[in-house]
Amino acid sequence: MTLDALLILDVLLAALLLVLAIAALHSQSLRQAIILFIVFGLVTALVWARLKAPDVALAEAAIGSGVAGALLLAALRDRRPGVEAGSSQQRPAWQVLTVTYLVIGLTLTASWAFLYAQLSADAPGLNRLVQAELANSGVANPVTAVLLNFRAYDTLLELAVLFGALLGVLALGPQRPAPRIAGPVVTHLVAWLTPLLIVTAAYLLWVGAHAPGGAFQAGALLAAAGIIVRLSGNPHTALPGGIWMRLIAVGGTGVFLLVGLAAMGLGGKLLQYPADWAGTLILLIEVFATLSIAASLLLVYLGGQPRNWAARKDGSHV
Amino acid sequence: MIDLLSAIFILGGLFFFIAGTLGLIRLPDTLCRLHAVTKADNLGLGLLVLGLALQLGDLLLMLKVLLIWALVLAASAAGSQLIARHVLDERGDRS
Amino acid sequence: MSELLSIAVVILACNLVLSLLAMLRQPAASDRMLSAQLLGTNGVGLMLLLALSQGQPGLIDAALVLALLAAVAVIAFTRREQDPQHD
Amino acid sequence: MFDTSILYGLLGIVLAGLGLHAAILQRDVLRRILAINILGVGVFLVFIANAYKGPDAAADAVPHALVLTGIVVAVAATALALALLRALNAHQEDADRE
Repeated sequence: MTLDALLILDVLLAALLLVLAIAALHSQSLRQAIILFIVFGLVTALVWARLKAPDVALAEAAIGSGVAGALLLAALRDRRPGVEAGSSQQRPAWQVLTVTYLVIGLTLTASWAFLYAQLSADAPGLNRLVQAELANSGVANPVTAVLLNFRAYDTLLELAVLFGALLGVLALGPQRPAPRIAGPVVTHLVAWLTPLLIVTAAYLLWVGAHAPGGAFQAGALLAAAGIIVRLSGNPHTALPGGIWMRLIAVGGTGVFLLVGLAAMGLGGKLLQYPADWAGTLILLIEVFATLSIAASLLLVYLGGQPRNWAARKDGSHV
Repeated sequence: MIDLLSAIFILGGLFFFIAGTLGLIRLPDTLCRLHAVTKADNLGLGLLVLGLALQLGDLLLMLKVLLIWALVLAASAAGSQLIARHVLDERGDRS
Repeated sequence: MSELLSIAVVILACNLVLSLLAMLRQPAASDRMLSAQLLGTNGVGLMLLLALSQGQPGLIDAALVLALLAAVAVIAFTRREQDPQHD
Repeated sequence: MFDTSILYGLLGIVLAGLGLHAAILQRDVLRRILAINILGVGVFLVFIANAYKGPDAAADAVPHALVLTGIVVAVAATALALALLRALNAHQEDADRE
Protein backbone atom coordinates (compact mmCIF):
# COMPACT_ATOMS: atom_id res chain seq x y z
CA MET A 1 0.00 0.00 0.00
CA THR A 2 1.23 3.48 -0.72
CA LEU A 3 2.23 5.64 2.21
CA ASP A 4 -0.28 8.40 1.51
CA ALA A 5 -3.13 5.92 1.50
CA LEU A 6 -1.87 4.45 4.78
CA LEU A 7 -1.71 7.88 6.36
CA ILE A 8 -5.28 8.74 5.31
CA LEU A 9 -6.45 5.35 6.60
CA ASP A 10 -4.72 5.96 9.92
CA VAL A 11 -6.35 9.35 10.36
CA LEU A 12 -9.79 8.00 9.44
CA LEU A 13 -9.52 5.01 11.79
CA ALA A 14 -8.25 7.19 14.64
CA ALA A 15 -11.12 9.64 14.13
CA LEU A 16 -13.62 6.76 14.09
CA LEU A 17 -12.31 5.33 17.35
CA LEU A 18 -12.31 8.70 19.05
CA VAL A 19 -15.85 9.63 17.92
CA LEU A 20 -17.18 6.18 18.86
CA ALA A 21 -15.58 6.30 22.32
CA ILE A 22 -16.99 9.75 23.05
CA ALA A 23 -20.42 8.80 21.69
CA ALA A 24 -20.51 5.54 23.66
CA LEU A 25 -19.48 7.27 26.88
CA HIS A 26 -21.91 10.16 26.59
CA SER A 27 -24.89 8.64 24.77
CA GLN A 28 -28.17 9.43 26.53
CA SER A 29 -29.62 5.94 26.32
CA LEU A 30 -27.67 3.08 27.84
CA ARG A 31 -28.83 0.66 25.15
CA GLN A 32 -27.38 2.87 22.46
CA ALA A 33 -24.19 3.26 24.45
CA ILE A 34 -23.79 -0.52 24.34
CA ILE A 35 -24.54 -0.71 20.60
CA LEU A 36 -21.91 1.99 20.07
CA PHE A 37 -19.46 0.06 22.26
CA ILE A 38 -19.90 -3.05 20.10
CA VAL A 39 -19.18 -0.97 16.97
CA PHE A 40 -16.19 0.45 18.86
CA GLY A 41 -14.94 -3.14 19.25
CA LEU A 42 -15.33 -3.69 15.50
CA VAL A 43 -13.26 -0.61 14.65
CA THR A 44 -10.67 -1.63 17.26
CA ALA A 45 -10.31 -4.97 15.48
CA LEU A 46 -9.70 -3.06 12.24
CA VAL A 47 -7.02 -0.96 13.97
CA TRP A 48 -5.26 -4.11 15.19
CA ALA A 49 -5.42 -5.44 11.64
CA ARG A 50 -3.94 -2.21 10.33
CA LEU A 51 -1.11 -2.37 12.90
CA LYS A 52 -0.17 -5.89 11.76
CA ALA A 53 -1.46 -7.63 14.85
CA PRO A 54 -3.73 -10.29 13.28
CA ASP A 55 -3.80 -12.43 16.43
CA VAL A 56 -5.08 -9.50 18.46
CA ALA A 57 -7.55 -8.60 15.70
CA LEU A 58 -8.99 -12.11 15.84
CA ALA A 59 -9.27 -12.02 19.62
CA GLU A 60 -10.84 -8.57 19.58
CA ALA A 61 -13.38 -9.62 16.94
CA ALA A 62 -14.34 -12.70 18.98
CA ILE A 63 -14.00 -11.53 22.59
CA GLY A 64 -13.91 -7.74 22.58
CA SER A 65 -16.96 -7.07 20.48
CA GLY A 66 -18.68 -10.46 20.52
CA VAL A 67 -18.72 -11.97 24.00
CA ALA A 68 -18.31 -8.67 25.84
CA GLY A 69 -21.19 -7.20 23.79
CA ALA A 70 -23.45 -10.14 24.64
CA LEU A 71 -22.49 -9.81 28.32
CA LEU A 72 -23.34 -6.11 28.39
CA LEU A 73 -26.65 -6.63 26.57
CA ALA A 74 -27.58 -9.36 29.06
CA ALA A 75 -26.70 -7.02 31.93
CA LEU A 76 -28.91 -4.37 30.36
CA ARG A 77 -31.80 -6.84 30.22
CA ASP A 78 -31.80 -7.56 33.92
CA ARG A 79 -31.96 -3.94 34.99
CA ARG A 80 -35.10 -2.85 36.71
CA PRO A 81 -37.55 -1.33 34.22
CA GLY A 82 -37.99 2.39 34.65
CA VAL A 83 -34.49 2.95 35.95
CA GLU A 84 -33.06 4.46 32.81
CA ALA A 85 -30.05 6.37 33.97
CA GLY A 86 -29.06 9.11 31.59
CA SER A 87 -25.52 10.25 31.13
CA SER A 88 -25.39 12.15 34.40
CA GLN A 89 -22.09 13.06 35.91
CA GLN A 90 -20.91 13.72 39.39
CA ARG A 91 -18.87 16.77 40.21
CA PRO A 92 -16.02 15.83 42.51
CA ALA A 93 -13.63 18.38 43.91
CA TRP A 94 -11.31 19.80 41.29
CA GLN A 95 -8.26 18.78 43.31
CA VAL A 96 -9.24 15.13 43.01
CA LEU A 97 -9.73 15.53 39.28
CA THR A 98 -6.42 17.28 38.74
CA VAL A 99 -4.47 14.69 40.65
CA THR A 100 -6.18 11.81 38.84
CA TYR A 101 -5.56 13.30 35.42
CA LEU A 102 -1.94 14.05 36.23
CA VAL A 103 -1.36 10.50 37.44
CA ILE A 104 -2.96 8.79 34.46
CA GLY A 105 -1.38 11.18 31.98
CA LEU A 106 2.09 10.79 33.43
CA THR A 107 1.82 7.02 33.79
CA LEU A 108 0.66 6.49 30.24
CA THR A 109 3.09 8.94 28.69
CA ALA A 110 5.97 7.47 30.65
CA SER A 111 5.06 3.88 29.81
CA TRP A 112 4.63 4.79 26.19
CA ALA A 113 7.98 6.55 26.04
CA PHE A 114 9.58 3.58 27.78
CA LEU A 115 8.07 1.06 25.41
CA TYR A 116 8.92 3.24 22.45
CA ALA A 117 12.56 3.38 23.46
CA GLN A 118 12.60 -0.33 24.22
CA LEU A 119 10.98 -1.48 21.04
CA SER A 120 12.29 0.98 18.47
CA ALA A 121 14.37 -0.60 15.76
CA ASP A 122 17.79 0.15 17.24
CA ALA A 123 17.19 -1.27 20.70
CA PRO A 124 17.95 -4.96 21.18
CA GLY A 125 14.24 -5.71 21.22
CA LEU A 126 12.58 -8.82 22.55
CA ASN A 127 11.46 -9.61 19.05
CA ARG A 128 14.96 -10.71 18.01
CA LEU A 129 15.07 -13.07 20.96
CA VAL A 130 11.69 -14.47 19.98
CA GLN A 131 12.71 -14.95 16.36
CA ALA A 132 16.00 -16.59 17.40
CA GLU A 133 14.29 -19.09 19.71
CA LEU A 134 11.21 -19.68 17.58
CA ALA A 135 12.60 -22.88 16.06
CA ASN A 136 12.89 -24.43 19.54
CA SER A 137 9.41 -23.46 20.69
CA GLY A 138 7.45 -26.22 18.97
CA VAL A 139 5.21 -23.80 17.03
CA ALA A 140 5.78 -21.42 14.12
CA ASN A 141 3.48 -18.55 15.15
CA PRO A 142 5.58 -16.17 17.31
CA VAL A 143 2.58 -14.98 19.33
CA THR A 144 1.60 -18.54 20.25
CA ALA A 145 5.25 -19.26 21.07
CA VAL A 146 5.36 -16.31 23.47
CA LEU A 147 2.01 -17.19 25.03
CA LEU A 148 2.51 -20.90 25.56
CA ASN A 149 6.24 -21.37 25.74
CA PHE A 150 8.41 -18.31 26.42
CA ARG A 151 5.97 -16.57 28.73
CA ALA A 152 3.86 -19.55 29.74
CA TYR A 153 3.73 -18.22 33.30
CA ASP A 154 1.64 -15.27 32.14
CA THR A 155 -0.82 -17.47 30.32
CA LEU A 156 -1.12 -19.89 33.23
CA LEU A 157 -1.87 -17.01 35.57
CA GLU A 158 -4.29 -15.54 33.04
CA LEU A 159 -6.26 -18.79 33.02
CA ALA A 160 -6.16 -18.66 36.81
CA VAL A 161 -7.57 -15.11 36.72
CA LEU A 162 -10.39 -16.26 34.45
CA PHE A 163 -11.05 -19.13 36.83
CA GLY A 164 -11.05 -16.74 39.78
CA ALA A 165 -13.60 -14.50 38.05
CA LEU A 166 -15.72 -17.58 37.38
CA LEU A 167 -15.61 -18.56 41.07
CA GLY A 168 -16.64 -15.02 41.96
CA VAL A 169 -19.62 -15.11 39.62
CA LEU A 170 -20.71 -18.57 40.78
CA ALA A 171 -20.54 -17.47 44.41
CA LEU A 172 -23.08 -14.72 43.76
CA GLY A 173 -26.05 -17.03 43.36
CA PRO A 174 -28.20 -18.66 40.69
CA GLN A 175 -28.14 -17.89 36.98
CA ARG A 176 -30.26 -15.33 35.18
CA PRO A 177 -33.75 -16.43 34.12
CA ALA A 178 -33.67 -18.07 30.69
CA PRO A 179 -34.92 -16.09 27.70
CA ARG A 180 -38.26 -16.99 26.17
CA ILE A 181 -38.31 -19.52 23.32
CA ALA A 182 -37.38 -17.73 20.11
CA GLY A 183 -39.38 -17.50 16.90
CA PRO A 184 -38.54 -19.45 13.74
CA VAL A 185 -36.09 -16.90 12.32
CA VAL A 186 -33.78 -16.93 15.32
CA THR A 187 -34.19 -20.68 15.76
CA HIS A 188 -33.04 -21.37 12.21
CA LEU A 189 -30.23 -18.84 12.40
CA VAL A 190 -28.99 -20.50 15.60
CA ALA A 191 -29.40 -23.97 14.09
CA TRP A 192 -26.85 -23.38 11.34
CA LEU A 193 -24.70 -20.79 13.05
CA THR A 194 -23.85 -23.00 16.05
CA PRO A 195 -22.09 -25.81 14.15
CA LEU A 196 -20.28 -23.23 12.02
CA LEU A 197 -18.99 -21.50 15.16
CA ILE A 198 -17.79 -24.81 16.60
CA VAL A 199 -16.00 -25.80 13.37
CA THR A 200 -14.36 -22.37 13.10
CA ALA A 201 -13.23 -22.65 16.72
CA ALA A 202 -11.56 -26.00 16.04
CA TYR A 203 -9.95 -24.56 12.91
CA LEU A 204 -8.55 -21.54 14.78
CA LEU A 205 -7.21 -23.77 17.53
CA TRP A 206 -5.39 -25.95 15.00
CA VAL A 207 -4.12 -23.13 12.81
CA GLY A 208 -2.80 -21.24 15.85
CA ALA A 209 0.42 -23.27 15.77
CA HIS A 210 1.67 -21.60 12.60
CA ALA A 211 -0.71 -18.73 11.76
CA PRO A 212 -2.86 -16.21 13.68
CA GLY A 213 -5.27 -18.04 15.96
CA GLY A 214 -5.07 -20.06 19.14
CA ALA A 215 -6.81 -21.06 22.32
CA PHE A 216 -8.32 -17.68 23.27
CA GLN A 217 -9.92 -17.02 19.93
CA ALA A 218 -11.17 -20.59 19.70
CA GLY A 219 -12.51 -20.52 23.26
CA ALA A 220 -14.34 -17.27 22.64
CA LEU A 221 -16.01 -18.65 19.51
CA LEU A 222 -17.10 -21.79 21.37
CA ALA A 223 -18.50 -19.60 24.13
CA ALA A 224 -20.36 -17.56 21.49
CA ALA A 225 -21.90 -20.82 20.21
CA GLY A 226 -23.11 -21.56 23.74
CA ILE A 227 -24.42 -18.03 24.17
CA ILE A 228 -26.59 -18.09 21.05
CA VAL A 229 -28.02 -21.50 21.96
CA ARG A 230 -28.86 -20.01 25.34
CA LEU A 231 -30.38 -16.92 23.69
CA SER A 232 -32.57 -19.05 21.44
CA GLY A 233 -34.27 -20.30 24.60
CA ASN A 234 -34.44 -23.84 23.23
CA PRO A 235 -35.71 -26.01 26.11
CA HIS A 236 -34.07 -29.16 24.70
CA THR A 237 -30.55 -27.88 25.17
CA ALA A 238 -28.57 -27.93 28.39
CA LEU A 239 -25.03 -27.74 29.61
CA PRO A 240 -23.18 -30.87 30.67
CA GLY A 241 -24.04 -31.94 34.22
CA GLY A 242 -22.51 -30.08 37.13
CA ILE A 243 -19.44 -32.19 37.75
CA TRP A 244 -18.43 -32.33 34.06
CA MET A 245 -18.86 -28.60 33.63
CA ARG A 246 -16.73 -28.02 36.73
CA LEU A 247 -14.04 -30.35 35.43
CA ILE A 248 -13.98 -28.63 32.03
CA ALA A 249 -13.79 -25.21 33.64
CA VAL A 250 -10.87 -26.19 35.86
CA GLY A 251 -9.22 -28.28 33.12
CA GLY A 252 -7.35 -25.43 31.43
CA THR A 253 -5.47 -24.34 34.52
CA GLY A 254 -5.15 -27.91 35.78
CA VAL A 255 -3.63 -29.50 32.68
CA PHE A 256 -1.34 -26.49 32.18
CA LEU A 257 -0.06 -26.81 35.73
CA LEU A 258 0.33 -30.62 35.48
CA VAL A 259 2.36 -30.30 32.28
CA GLY A 260 4.49 -27.63 33.91
CA LEU A 261 5.11 -29.80 36.96
CA ALA A 262 5.86 -32.83 34.78
CA ALA A 263 8.48 -30.78 32.96
CA MET A 264 9.95 -30.02 36.36
CA GLY A 265 9.95 -33.71 37.24
CA LEU A 266 11.87 -34.48 34.05
CA GLY A 267 14.70 -32.27 35.21
CA GLY A 268 13.74 -28.89 33.74
CA LYS A 269 12.27 -25.85 35.42
CA LEU A 270 8.55 -25.26 35.89
CA LEU A 271 6.93 -25.02 32.42
CA GLN A 272 10.22 -25.68 30.63
CA TYR A 273 9.09 -28.29 28.14
CA PRO A 274 11.51 -30.77 26.54
CA ALA A 275 12.19 -29.33 23.07
CA ASP A 276 11.12 -32.45 21.16
CA TRP A 277 7.77 -32.58 22.88
CA ALA A 278 7.02 -28.88 22.93
CA GLY A 279 4.67 -28.86 19.93
CA THR A 280 2.56 -31.75 21.23
CA LEU A 281 2.45 -30.41 24.77
CA ILE A 282 1.43 -26.96 23.57
CA LEU A 283 -1.41 -28.47 21.54
CA LEU A 284 -2.52 -30.52 24.56
CA ILE A 285 -2.53 -27.45 26.79
CA GLU A 286 -4.33 -25.40 24.16
CA VAL A 287 -7.11 -27.96 23.68
CA PHE A 288 -7.89 -27.96 27.39
CA ALA A 289 -7.44 -24.20 27.62
CA THR A 290 -9.94 -23.72 24.77
CA LEU A 291 -12.58 -25.87 26.45
CA SER A 292 -11.92 -24.23 29.79
CA ILE A 293 -12.12 -20.69 28.41
CA ALA A 294 -15.34 -21.54 26.58
CA ALA A 295 -16.90 -23.10 29.68
CA SER A 296 -15.84 -20.20 31.91
CA LEU A 297 -17.07 -17.50 29.54
CA LEU A 298 -20.38 -19.31 29.09
CA LEU A 299 -20.86 -19.76 32.84
CA VAL A 300 -20.09 -16.12 33.57
CA TYR A 301 -22.52 -15.22 30.78
CA LEU A 302 -25.23 -17.19 32.58
CA GLY A 303 -24.46 -14.93 35.54
CA GLY A 304 -24.42 -17.55 38.27
CA GLN A 305 -24.85 -21.24 38.99
CA PRO A 306 -26.78 -23.12 36.30
CA ARG A 307 -30.09 -24.47 37.44
CA ASN A 308 -29.15 -28.14 37.10
CA TRP A 309 -26.36 -27.66 39.65
CA ALA A 310 -28.86 -26.90 42.36
CA ALA A 311 -31.06 -29.93 41.64
CA ARG A 312 -28.54 -32.16 43.28
CA LYS A 313 -30.35 -33.32 46.36
CA ASP A 314 -32.57 -35.86 44.64
CA GLY A 315 -29.47 -37.21 42.91
CA SER A 316 -31.29 -37.30 39.61
CA HIS A 317 -29.00 -35.39 37.29
CA VAL A 318 -25.65 -34.28 38.50
CA MET B 1 -7.26 -9.76 -17.88
CA ILE B 2 -7.95 -11.14 -14.42
CA ASP B 3 -6.69 -7.89 -12.92
CA LEU B 4 -9.10 -5.89 -15.07
CA LEU B 5 -12.01 -8.13 -14.13
CA SER B 6 -11.22 -7.94 -10.44
CA ALA B 7 -10.77 -4.16 -10.65
CA ILE B 8 -14.24 -3.86 -12.18
CA PHE B 9 -15.72 -6.05 -9.44
CA ILE B 10 -13.97 -4.12 -6.65
CA LEU B 11 -15.00 -0.72 -8.01
CA GLY B 12 -18.56 -1.99 -8.47
CA GLY B 13 -18.55 -3.20 -4.88
CA LEU B 14 -17.37 0.18 -3.62
CA PHE B 15 -20.12 1.88 -5.63
CA PHE B 16 -22.80 -0.19 -3.91
CA PHE B 17 -21.27 0.36 -0.48
CA ILE B 18 -21.43 4.12 -1.02
CA ALA B 19 -24.96 3.83 -2.41
CA GLY B 20 -25.98 2.00 0.76
CA THR B 21 -24.56 4.70 2.98
CA LEU B 22 -26.24 7.43 0.94
CA GLY B 23 -29.47 5.49 1.35
CA LEU B 24 -28.95 5.45 5.10
CA ILE B 25 -28.49 9.21 5.09
CA ARG B 26 -31.15 10.25 2.58
CA LEU B 27 -34.13 7.92 2.89
CA PRO B 28 -36.97 9.16 5.10
CA ASP B 29 -38.18 6.10 7.00
CA THR B 30 -36.64 3.15 8.86
CA LEU B 31 -38.29 0.50 6.69
CA CYS B 32 -37.21 2.28 3.49
CA ARG B 33 -33.69 2.45 4.80
CA LEU B 34 -33.78 -1.20 5.76
CA HIS B 35 -34.99 -2.11 2.30
CA ALA B 36 -32.29 -0.14 0.50
CA VAL B 37 -29.35 -0.50 2.82
CA THR B 38 -29.26 -4.26 3.29
CA LYS B 39 -29.59 -4.96 -0.43
CA ALA B 40 -27.01 -2.44 -1.54
CA ASP B 41 -24.55 -3.49 1.14
CA ASN B 42 -24.71 -7.20 0.51
CA LEU B 43 -24.35 -6.67 -3.22
CA GLY B 44 -21.40 -4.39 -2.51
CA LEU B 45 -19.70 -6.96 -0.29
CA GLY B 46 -20.45 -9.69 -2.84
CA LEU B 47 -18.79 -7.82 -5.70
CA LEU B 48 -15.86 -6.88 -3.48
CA VAL B 49 -15.43 -10.51 -2.42
CA LEU B 50 -15.52 -11.69 -6.05
CA GLY B 51 -12.92 -9.12 -7.04
CA LEU B 52 -10.65 -10.06 -4.15
CA ALA B 53 -11.15 -13.82 -4.67
CA LEU B 54 -9.78 -13.49 -8.20
CA GLN B 55 -6.60 -12.04 -6.71
CA LEU B 56 -6.05 -14.79 -4.15
CA GLY B 57 -4.96 -17.56 -6.49
CA ASP B 58 -5.66 -20.28 -3.94
CA LEU B 59 -8.81 -22.34 -4.14
CA LEU B 60 -9.21 -22.87 -0.38
CA LEU B 61 -8.77 -19.17 0.38
CA MET B 62 -11.29 -18.34 -2.37
CA LEU B 63 -13.82 -20.71 -0.83
CA LYS B 64 -13.22 -19.19 2.59
CA VAL B 65 -13.83 -15.69 1.27
CA LEU B 66 -17.02 -16.80 -0.47
CA LEU B 67 -18.13 -18.47 2.77
CA ILE B 68 -17.70 -15.11 4.51
CA TRP B 69 -20.03 -13.51 1.98
CA ALA B 70 -22.60 -16.27 2.38
CA LEU B 71 -22.46 -15.82 6.14
CA VAL B 72 -22.98 -12.08 5.94
CA LEU B 73 -25.87 -12.61 3.50
CA ALA B 74 -27.67 -15.05 5.77
CA ALA B 75 -27.01 -13.04 8.90
CA SER B 76 -28.22 -9.81 7.38
CA ALA B 77 -31.32 -11.49 5.91
CA ALA B 78 -32.26 -12.75 9.37
CA GLY B 79 -31.15 -9.50 10.97
CA SER B 80 -33.24 -7.25 8.75
CA GLN B 81 -36.27 -9.44 9.34
CA LEU B 82 -35.78 -9.11 13.09
CA ILE B 83 -35.21 -5.36 12.88
CA ALA B 84 -38.30 -4.93 10.67
CA ARG B 85 -40.42 -6.81 13.18
CA HIS B 86 -39.00 -4.64 15.92
CA VAL B 87 -40.03 -1.51 13.99
CA LEU B 88 -43.54 -2.86 13.40
CA ASP B 89 -43.88 -3.76 17.09
CA GLU B 90 -42.93 -0.23 18.06
CA ARG B 91 -45.49 1.23 15.66
CA GLY B 92 -48.17 -1.14 16.89
CA ASP B 93 -47.58 0.06 20.43
CA ARG B 94 -47.97 3.67 19.48
CA SER B 95 -51.13 3.51 17.35
CA MET C 1 -3.40 -3.66 -8.48
CA SER C 2 -1.91 -2.48 -5.18
CA GLU C 3 -2.78 1.11 -6.13
CA LEU C 4 -6.39 0.10 -6.62
CA LEU C 5 -6.43 -1.75 -3.31
CA SER C 6 -5.05 1.30 -1.49
CA ILE C 7 -7.71 3.51 -3.02
CA ALA C 8 -10.38 0.96 -2.19
CA VAL C 9 -9.22 0.83 1.45
CA VAL C 10 -9.40 4.61 1.75
CA ILE C 11 -12.83 4.80 0.10
CA LEU C 12 -14.24 2.08 2.33
CA ALA C 13 -12.81 3.77 5.44
CA CYS C 14 -14.46 7.05 4.36
CA ASN C 15 -17.70 5.13 3.90
CA LEU C 16 -17.31 3.77 7.44
CA VAL C 17 -16.98 7.32 8.80
CA LEU C 18 -20.04 8.47 6.83
CA SER C 19 -22.13 5.54 8.10
CA LEU C 20 -21.08 6.33 11.64
CA LEU C 21 -22.13 9.96 11.26
CA ALA C 22 -25.46 8.82 9.79
CA MET C 23 -25.85 6.45 12.74
CA LEU C 24 -25.21 9.17 15.30
CA ARG C 25 -27.84 11.40 13.67
CA GLN C 26 -30.61 8.84 14.13
CA PRO C 27 -32.04 8.51 17.60
CA ALA C 28 -34.26 5.41 17.25
CA ALA C 29 -32.91 2.07 18.50
CA SER C 30 -33.93 0.12 15.39
CA ASP C 31 -32.13 2.62 13.16
CA ARG C 32 -29.04 2.22 15.25
CA MET C 33 -29.19 -1.56 14.90
CA LEU C 34 -29.57 -1.18 11.16
CA SER C 35 -26.58 1.15 11.03
CA ALA C 36 -24.58 -1.23 13.20
CA GLN C 37 -25.35 -3.99 10.71
CA LEU C 38 -24.18 -1.75 7.86
CA LEU C 39 -21.01 -0.90 9.76
CA GLY C 40 -20.43 -4.62 10.35
CA THR C 41 -20.67 -5.45 6.64
CA ASN C 42 -18.39 -2.51 5.91
CA GLY C 43 -15.93 -3.71 8.52
CA VAL C 44 -15.82 -7.22 7.01
CA GLY C 45 -15.10 -5.68 3.59
CA LEU C 46 -12.36 -3.46 5.00
CA MET C 47 -10.79 -6.37 6.85
CA LEU C 48 -10.66 -8.41 3.63
CA LEU C 49 -9.14 -5.48 1.74
CA LEU C 50 -6.50 -5.06 4.46
CA ALA C 51 -5.72 -8.79 4.27
CA LEU C 52 -4.84 -8.41 0.60
CA SER C 53 -3.24 -5.00 0.60
CA GLN C 54 -0.98 -5.80 3.57
CA GLY C 55 -0.36 -9.36 2.43
CA GLN C 56 -1.61 -10.92 5.68
CA PRO C 57 -3.81 -13.93 4.88
CA GLY C 58 -4.47 -14.34 8.62
CA LEU C 59 -6.77 -11.35 8.42
CA ILE C 60 -9.15 -13.37 6.23
CA ASP C 61 -9.80 -15.49 9.31
CA ALA C 62 -10.41 -12.29 11.26
CA ALA C 63 -12.99 -11.27 8.65
CA LEU C 64 -14.61 -14.70 8.99
CA VAL C 65 -14.81 -14.27 12.77
CA LEU C 66 -16.24 -10.77 12.34
CA ALA C 67 -18.92 -12.13 10.00
CA LEU C 68 -19.81 -14.92 12.45
CA LEU C 69 -19.91 -12.59 15.42
CA ALA C 70 -22.03 -10.08 13.47
CA ALA C 71 -24.67 -12.79 13.28
CA VAL C 72 -24.27 -13.48 17.01
CA ALA C 73 -24.64 -9.76 17.72
CA VAL C 74 -27.85 -9.60 15.67
CA ILE C 75 -29.34 -12.35 17.85
CA ALA C 76 -28.12 -10.69 21.04
CA PHE C 77 -29.56 -7.30 19.97
CA THR C 78 -33.00 -8.54 19.13
CA ARG C 79 -33.45 -11.16 21.84
CA ARG C 80 -33.05 -8.43 24.42
CA GLU C 81 -36.40 -6.97 23.44
CA GLN C 82 -38.46 -9.80 24.90
CA ASP C 83 -39.31 -10.10 28.56
CA PRO C 84 -37.42 -12.76 30.39
CA GLN C 85 -39.54 -15.71 31.34
CA HIS C 86 -39.46 -16.35 35.04
CA ASP C 87 -38.82 -19.93 35.81
CA MET D 1 6.74 3.61 10.70
CA PHE D 2 7.34 6.15 13.45
CA ASP D 3 4.50 8.52 12.55
CA THR D 4 2.03 5.68 12.76
CA SER D 5 3.29 4.56 16.16
CA ILE D 6 3.06 8.11 17.47
CA LEU D 7 -0.43 8.70 16.08
CA TYR D 8 -1.90 5.51 17.55
CA GLY D 9 0.06 5.84 20.78
CA LEU D 10 -1.36 9.30 21.35
CA LEU D 11 -4.83 8.03 20.45
CA GLY D 12 -4.40 5.30 23.05
CA ILE D 13 -3.46 7.85 25.71
CA VAL D 14 -6.46 10.02 24.81
CA LEU D 15 -8.84 7.02 24.92
CA ALA D 16 -7.46 5.94 28.30
CA GLY D 17 -7.96 9.49 29.58
CA LEU D 18 -11.54 9.62 28.28
CA GLY D 19 -12.28 6.23 29.82
CA LEU D 20 -10.87 7.23 33.19
CA HIS D 21 -12.75 10.52 33.09
CA ALA D 22 -16.06 8.76 32.55
CA ALA D 23 -15.24 5.98 35.02
CA ILE D 24 -14.78 8.57 37.76
CA LEU D 25 -17.56 10.97 36.84
CA GLN D 26 -20.46 8.81 35.62
CA ARG D 27 -23.13 7.93 38.19
CA ASP D 28 -24.44 4.76 36.59
CA VAL D 29 -22.42 1.62 37.39
CA LEU D 30 -22.96 -0.05 34.01
CA ARG D 31 -21.64 3.08 32.31
CA ARG D 32 -18.62 2.98 34.54
CA ILE D 33 -17.91 -0.62 33.51
CA LEU D 34 -18.18 0.47 29.88
CA ALA D 35 -15.77 3.33 30.57
CA ILE D 36 -13.21 1.02 32.17
CA ASN D 37 -13.35 -1.19 29.08
CA ILE D 38 -12.60 1.82 26.88
CA LEU D 39 -9.72 2.73 29.21
CA GLY D 40 -8.39 -0.80 28.68
CA VAL D 41 -8.55 -0.49 24.90
CA GLY D 42 -6.56 2.74 25.20
CA VAL D 43 -3.81 0.96 27.12
CA PHE D 44 -3.77 -1.92 24.61
CA LEU D 45 -3.44 0.63 21.81
CA VAL D 46 -0.30 2.07 23.40
CA PHE D 47 1.25 -1.40 23.41
CA ILE D 48 0.27 -2.37 19.87
CA ALA D 49 1.30 1.02 18.48
CA ASN D 50 4.77 0.44 19.86
CA ALA D 51 4.96 -3.07 18.48
CA TYR D 52 4.36 -1.74 14.95
CA LYS D 53 7.57 -1.55 12.94
CA GLY D 54 6.46 -0.12 9.61
CA PRO D 55 4.54 -1.46 6.63
CA ASP D 56 7.27 -3.83 5.46
CA ALA D 57 8.61 -5.31 8.70
CA ALA D 58 6.96 -7.87 10.95
CA ALA D 59 5.60 -6.40 14.18
CA ASP D 60 6.97 -7.32 17.60
CA ALA D 61 5.21 -10.42 18.92
CA VAL D 62 5.74 -9.89 22.65
CA PRO D 63 3.36 -6.92 23.11
CA HIS D 64 0.81 -8.76 20.96
CA ALA D 65 0.90 -11.69 23.38
CA LEU D 66 0.61 -9.32 26.35
CA VAL D 67 -2.45 -7.63 24.84
CA LEU D 68 -4.07 -10.99 24.05
CA THR D 69 -3.70 -11.91 27.72
CA GLY D 70 -5.03 -8.48 28.63
CA ILE D 71 -8.16 -8.86 26.49
CA VAL D 72 -9.12 -12.12 28.22
CA VAL D 73 -8.46 -10.67 31.67
CA ALA D 74 -10.50 -7.59 30.77
CA VAL D 75 -13.51 -9.64 29.73
CA ALA D 76 -13.21 -11.78 32.89
CA ALA D 77 -13.14 -8.66 35.05
CA THR D 78 -16.08 -7.18 33.14
CA ALA D 79 -18.10 -10.35 33.68
CA LEU D 80 -17.37 -10.35 37.41
CA ALA D 81 -18.26 -6.65 37.66
CA LEU D 82 -21.55 -7.23 35.86
CA ALA D 83 -22.41 -10.16 38.16
CA LEU D 84 -21.65 -7.96 41.19
CA LEU D 85 -23.86 -5.26 39.69
CA ARG D 86 -26.70 -7.75 39.30
CA ALA D 87 -26.34 -8.83 42.92
CA LEU D 88 -26.31 -5.17 43.96
CA ASN D 89 -29.50 -4.47 42.01
CA ALA D 90 -31.26 -7.48 43.54
CA HIS D 91 -30.19 -6.31 46.98
CA GLN D 92 -31.55 -2.82 46.39
CA GLU D 93 -34.82 -4.26 45.11
CA ASP D 94 -35.19 -6.22 48.33
CA ALA D 95 -34.38 -3.13 50.36
CA ASP D 96 -37.00 -1.11 48.45
CA ARG D 97 -39.66 -3.70 49.10
CA GLU D 98 -39.25 -3.51 52.88
